[in-house]
Amino acid sequence: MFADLAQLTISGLATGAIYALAAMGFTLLWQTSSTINFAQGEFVMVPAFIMLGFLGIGMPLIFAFALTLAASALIFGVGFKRAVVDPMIRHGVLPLAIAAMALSLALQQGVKLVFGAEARSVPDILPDGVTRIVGVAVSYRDVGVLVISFVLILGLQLFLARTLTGRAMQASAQNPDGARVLGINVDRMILYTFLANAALASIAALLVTPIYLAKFDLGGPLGLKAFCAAIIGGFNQMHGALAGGLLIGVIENLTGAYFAPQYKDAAALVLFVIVILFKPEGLFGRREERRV
Amino acid sequence: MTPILSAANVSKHYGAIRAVDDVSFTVAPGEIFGVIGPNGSGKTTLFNCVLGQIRPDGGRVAFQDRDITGAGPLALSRLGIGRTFQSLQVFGGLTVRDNVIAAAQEHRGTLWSRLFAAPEIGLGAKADETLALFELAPHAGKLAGGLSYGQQKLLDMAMAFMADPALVMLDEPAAGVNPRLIEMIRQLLQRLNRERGTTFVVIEHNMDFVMALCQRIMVLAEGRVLAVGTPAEIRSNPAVLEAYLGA
Amino acid sequence: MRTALRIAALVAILAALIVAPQYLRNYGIYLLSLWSLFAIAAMGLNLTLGYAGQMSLAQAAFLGIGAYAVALLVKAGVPFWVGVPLATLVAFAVGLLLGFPALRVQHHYLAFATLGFNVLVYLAIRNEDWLTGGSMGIGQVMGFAGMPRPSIFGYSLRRGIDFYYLCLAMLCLSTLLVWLLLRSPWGRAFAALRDNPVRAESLAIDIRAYTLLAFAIGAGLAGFAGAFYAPLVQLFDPSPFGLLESLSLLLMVVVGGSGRFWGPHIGAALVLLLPHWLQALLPAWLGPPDQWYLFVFGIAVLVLLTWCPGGLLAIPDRLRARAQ
Amino acid sequence: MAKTTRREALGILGGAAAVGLARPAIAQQPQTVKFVNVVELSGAGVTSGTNWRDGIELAVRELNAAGGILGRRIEVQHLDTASNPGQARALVTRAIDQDPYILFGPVFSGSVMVSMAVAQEARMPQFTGGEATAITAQGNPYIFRTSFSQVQAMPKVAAYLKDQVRAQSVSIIWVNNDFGKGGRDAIMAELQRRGVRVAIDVSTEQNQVDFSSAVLRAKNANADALFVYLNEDESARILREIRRQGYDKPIIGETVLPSQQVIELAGDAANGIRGHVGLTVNAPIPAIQDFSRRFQAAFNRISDHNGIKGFFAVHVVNAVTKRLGRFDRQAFAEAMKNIRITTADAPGVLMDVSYDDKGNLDRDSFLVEVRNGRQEVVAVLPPIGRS
Repeated sequence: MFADLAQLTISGLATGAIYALAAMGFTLLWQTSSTINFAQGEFVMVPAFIMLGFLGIGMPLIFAFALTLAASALIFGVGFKRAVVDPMIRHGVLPLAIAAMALSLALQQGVKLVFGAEARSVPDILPDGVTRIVGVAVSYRDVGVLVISFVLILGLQLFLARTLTGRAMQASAQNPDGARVLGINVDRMILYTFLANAALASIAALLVTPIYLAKFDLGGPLGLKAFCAAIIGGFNQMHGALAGGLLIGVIENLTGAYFAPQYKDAAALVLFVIVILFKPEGLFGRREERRV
Repeated sequence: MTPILSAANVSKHYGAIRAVDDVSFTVAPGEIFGVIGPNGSGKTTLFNCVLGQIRPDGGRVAFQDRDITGAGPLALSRLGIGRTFQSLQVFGGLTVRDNVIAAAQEHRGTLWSRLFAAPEIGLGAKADETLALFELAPHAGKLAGGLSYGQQKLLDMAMAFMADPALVMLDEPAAGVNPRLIEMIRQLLQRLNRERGTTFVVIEHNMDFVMALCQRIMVLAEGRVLAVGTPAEIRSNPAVLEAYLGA
Repeated sequence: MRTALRIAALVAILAALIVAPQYLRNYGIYLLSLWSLFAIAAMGLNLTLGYAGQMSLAQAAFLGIGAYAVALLVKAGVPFWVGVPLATLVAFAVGLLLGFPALRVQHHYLAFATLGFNVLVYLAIRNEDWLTGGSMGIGQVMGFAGMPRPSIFGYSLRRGIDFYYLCLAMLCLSTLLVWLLLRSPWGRAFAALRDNPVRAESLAIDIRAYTLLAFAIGAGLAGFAGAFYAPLVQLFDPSPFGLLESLSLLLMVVVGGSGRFWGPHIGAALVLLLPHWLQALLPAWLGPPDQWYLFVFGIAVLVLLTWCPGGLLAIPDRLRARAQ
Repeated sequence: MAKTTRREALGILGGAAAVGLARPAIAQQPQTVKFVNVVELSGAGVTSGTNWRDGIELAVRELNAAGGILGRRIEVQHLDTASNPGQARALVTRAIDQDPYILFGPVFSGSVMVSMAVAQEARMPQFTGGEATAITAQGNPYIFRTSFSQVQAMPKVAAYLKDQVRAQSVSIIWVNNDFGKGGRDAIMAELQRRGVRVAIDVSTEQNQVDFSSAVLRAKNANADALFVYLNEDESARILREIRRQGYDKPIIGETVLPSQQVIELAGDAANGIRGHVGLTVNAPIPAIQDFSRRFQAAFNRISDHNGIKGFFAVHVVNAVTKRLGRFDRQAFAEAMKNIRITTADAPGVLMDVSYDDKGNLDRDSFLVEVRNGRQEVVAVLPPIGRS
């Protein structure tokens, strides 16, 4: 009984860590530029295919990933900001969110057009295999995903809190006018957050696609979970996204095992609706003044 | 005569800061009552307490002897209290004429009867009359969002009068408006006060405007009532001068 | 003069819609019927989103509620023409419930809350197969002849073309009703709620009531469309009522022009009809448009929104604003 | 052929002239014959649909190279249902507007069920890849299978579980869509009939990624064997999870689980799974192995059972049309009743096959096991009619 619970919790945490990676970038974009990125799932899906492309011409995995990181920083960092967010942001939060939905449609269909609709397997950088700890089967993969995600998220937090650039980014997010007065190049700081988001999404792609498989529609469910994680955790708190992701991963698994597997997908949403209604700032979020 | 609006010992604290501290005042029917004070003196907080945007920590507010402490904006507007806002607040996507009709339509019939009512719900003539009064008639068919700042300010005010309120609370009506328009607004308000007996409570920074408009003025400083009196009395009150010059 | 021109254009389009089936085969007629119904559902969303300013990503769920409600009522022996208002009412009532979150949260939070609701409705339809037939579709509970097409005054609407005229008539009816609603004081109150809820409340406009009503009426229209969708397709499963379709309905409204009266009609045509016209008009080497249409559509919407977020119908205004 | 009504004639004229929703249908050159294939080219059914399409393509190319059917070139159009039944129904309507000789697809049973009535009304013979039992239970004389139905296949699986695996209890994990649900209902009934206890019955989602809770439940039920009935991608994922949790009881599947795509996606995790397949390129039959080589040369991948089904369907059409000596849909449908086609007659059908009067087919099938990343046939099962 305990072993089962531990098993479910560990694999739930590993799944949740992936959600958290996607959710973090989501939160970053929201904080710095009020962007609700409905295409977040596609930001994970497309790099997977870029990487497959590089692998296809015989490149080793590490190089392929490095190039993917660069490409996705260019497309989803610089390109997304300049081509979609900058022109849309003055029209308001909602039109920008809808534009992101259109982008998500275009990316999905574009990948389908080029690579076809079939799933492809992606090589795994994490070792295969299982170890037993007090009777609980723990896979190296789960541990690897958890460790990498935690390191990334904590690293990002430290970066934001401790370095000059990081603080400038935070200042730009919280009070852009004030930051400008202090001589911070706000636009550049915002660009950095877009780059960070693109990088997080690419790493998420590297971690998930061996299991999710590279497929043009993989972004939908992943993006949805990332939204839920970000909101449940608190849209304005970086560690909220982490907590939200982990919470969803675990709750889904427990629902699937002990309650009703056919409503597994609903677990996150129910939690999410409850949070939205009763604590819209999220479980770990700060209360935001409602801007009229 | 019972006052149309009375506040008794109204207080609102934010932590250690006493934004409004034990403020009492009464406004008689047909009066134009001004509230002034330096920045941070608690004018806006007091206004919001009276208008139900914020619930006061203590004290009572009454309208025509009816307790309205903490009643929401909807309830107050239904009782016949009109208001304008410090920032521009019109319905940008509706025409000017629809703006003024929207401002009064909810006082007619019930929710369901309005669904089946004629589009103008019998307010067409009144809307035209009000627009003429506020010199907005030539713009009646334009979208309100496309008007100039001054015109929107006038429209905002016109909307507050559409439902024939007994009391109108004006939040800085002269802010950001050119002198010619300020004068026009003053004359309009005095005319409405004279002809329709509308009572006004005005928060304002512009001293000349307040002195010329109001019959009685209350001065707030640091959340407390510093003085109440006619414009002449206020002008000659040393405490008021000190509060302003000292600030 | 302009009004006369508009009426003339309207009459011409309606005439074209009435004559069109004479020149179309079954699939073309089916698509036009589908367009009529999606235009109704999109009109509902336009009311909620475009006129009352309340974000909803659950419109397809209401389409589904309407479709399943009418099918189950007919199966239980209720006549179709009684089932339609009942199904509409069910969607209306559920929409009213969905309005409550909107009283607490706004904008993107509301988008997410409604999105969550859509997924829950979808899962419930799919999982409760004792009632709905689950993923095997309504045929599982009604038999695989599916939802019968209705008759009107004893005249059967079994044939595709007859049923299309019914759908078109319902579109005209809905369009007229929505037009009347928007002209009524309610329409004005919805716009006030959208433009400035704080100001609206200070003018005795009960924003709680109007928010709930905006959701409920929008949902009711989708339910009404769903009640005709059921006999149009006859057999259906939960998949047309998922998140993707809600997104598609949202894009229809936004592309046509959110808050523009004819936006939903145009948006629905762009999504449902244009790819098939393109098929006939474009050279063959471009390949079948089904394969690339959604890609091009997504890009086009993106470009349109960045350039003119008001949608297609806002372009003239925008050009005028530029010229000045 | 269907009579051309005045409206249709008008429609053709008008379509050519103006709107274009109607493309010329009857105005095809006399020396061609038209096929329309409505199938899952994206969505959950993409693997099945793509293989099915490629099987059809291969057969059509080869037949055209050899002079077509009765001297007419075959023209084939593929339409994507996106694995959405509503879309499938609409596309079948569209296909019929093109007035093809034969309709192919869909593969997903849910899509077949909602769309077959449309084809029936147009008296259009339809070759489907669907396996749901209900397809041929509607009394539709125009629908023909290309594989076993779930009620034909599941008895073989259940017998295998009972007699060869010697399982007294079985855990079932299935995907909650029309395909999974149909299979689960069929196997449950067969297991119960044979006195095999179903220890637990776990539903999973299409697109599900994390199968740890499903596998854990199955594991804890402690049954003698596990029966897995999911689509390709999910099968691959669950196999990895099963290995991860160190499950050591036999894992049995039907058709999909031991299929080529799953083996490719799951890698080592697929080793050791066993199952029943109606068709496989690894069958010890020279014609099938030869087909497999040609398929791989043409499409650069190994065909799964659906590739064979598509190829087979075209060749059945060819064989029956040749026997009739003319293109006549009504006669075709009638000729299909209780027909027997042998490879001696028509090598393209790959294996001897017989149809009953409802559109069900019968032929040999195979028990397979995955060893070292390859599917190997361990036994050939005779047709049900002779078993």
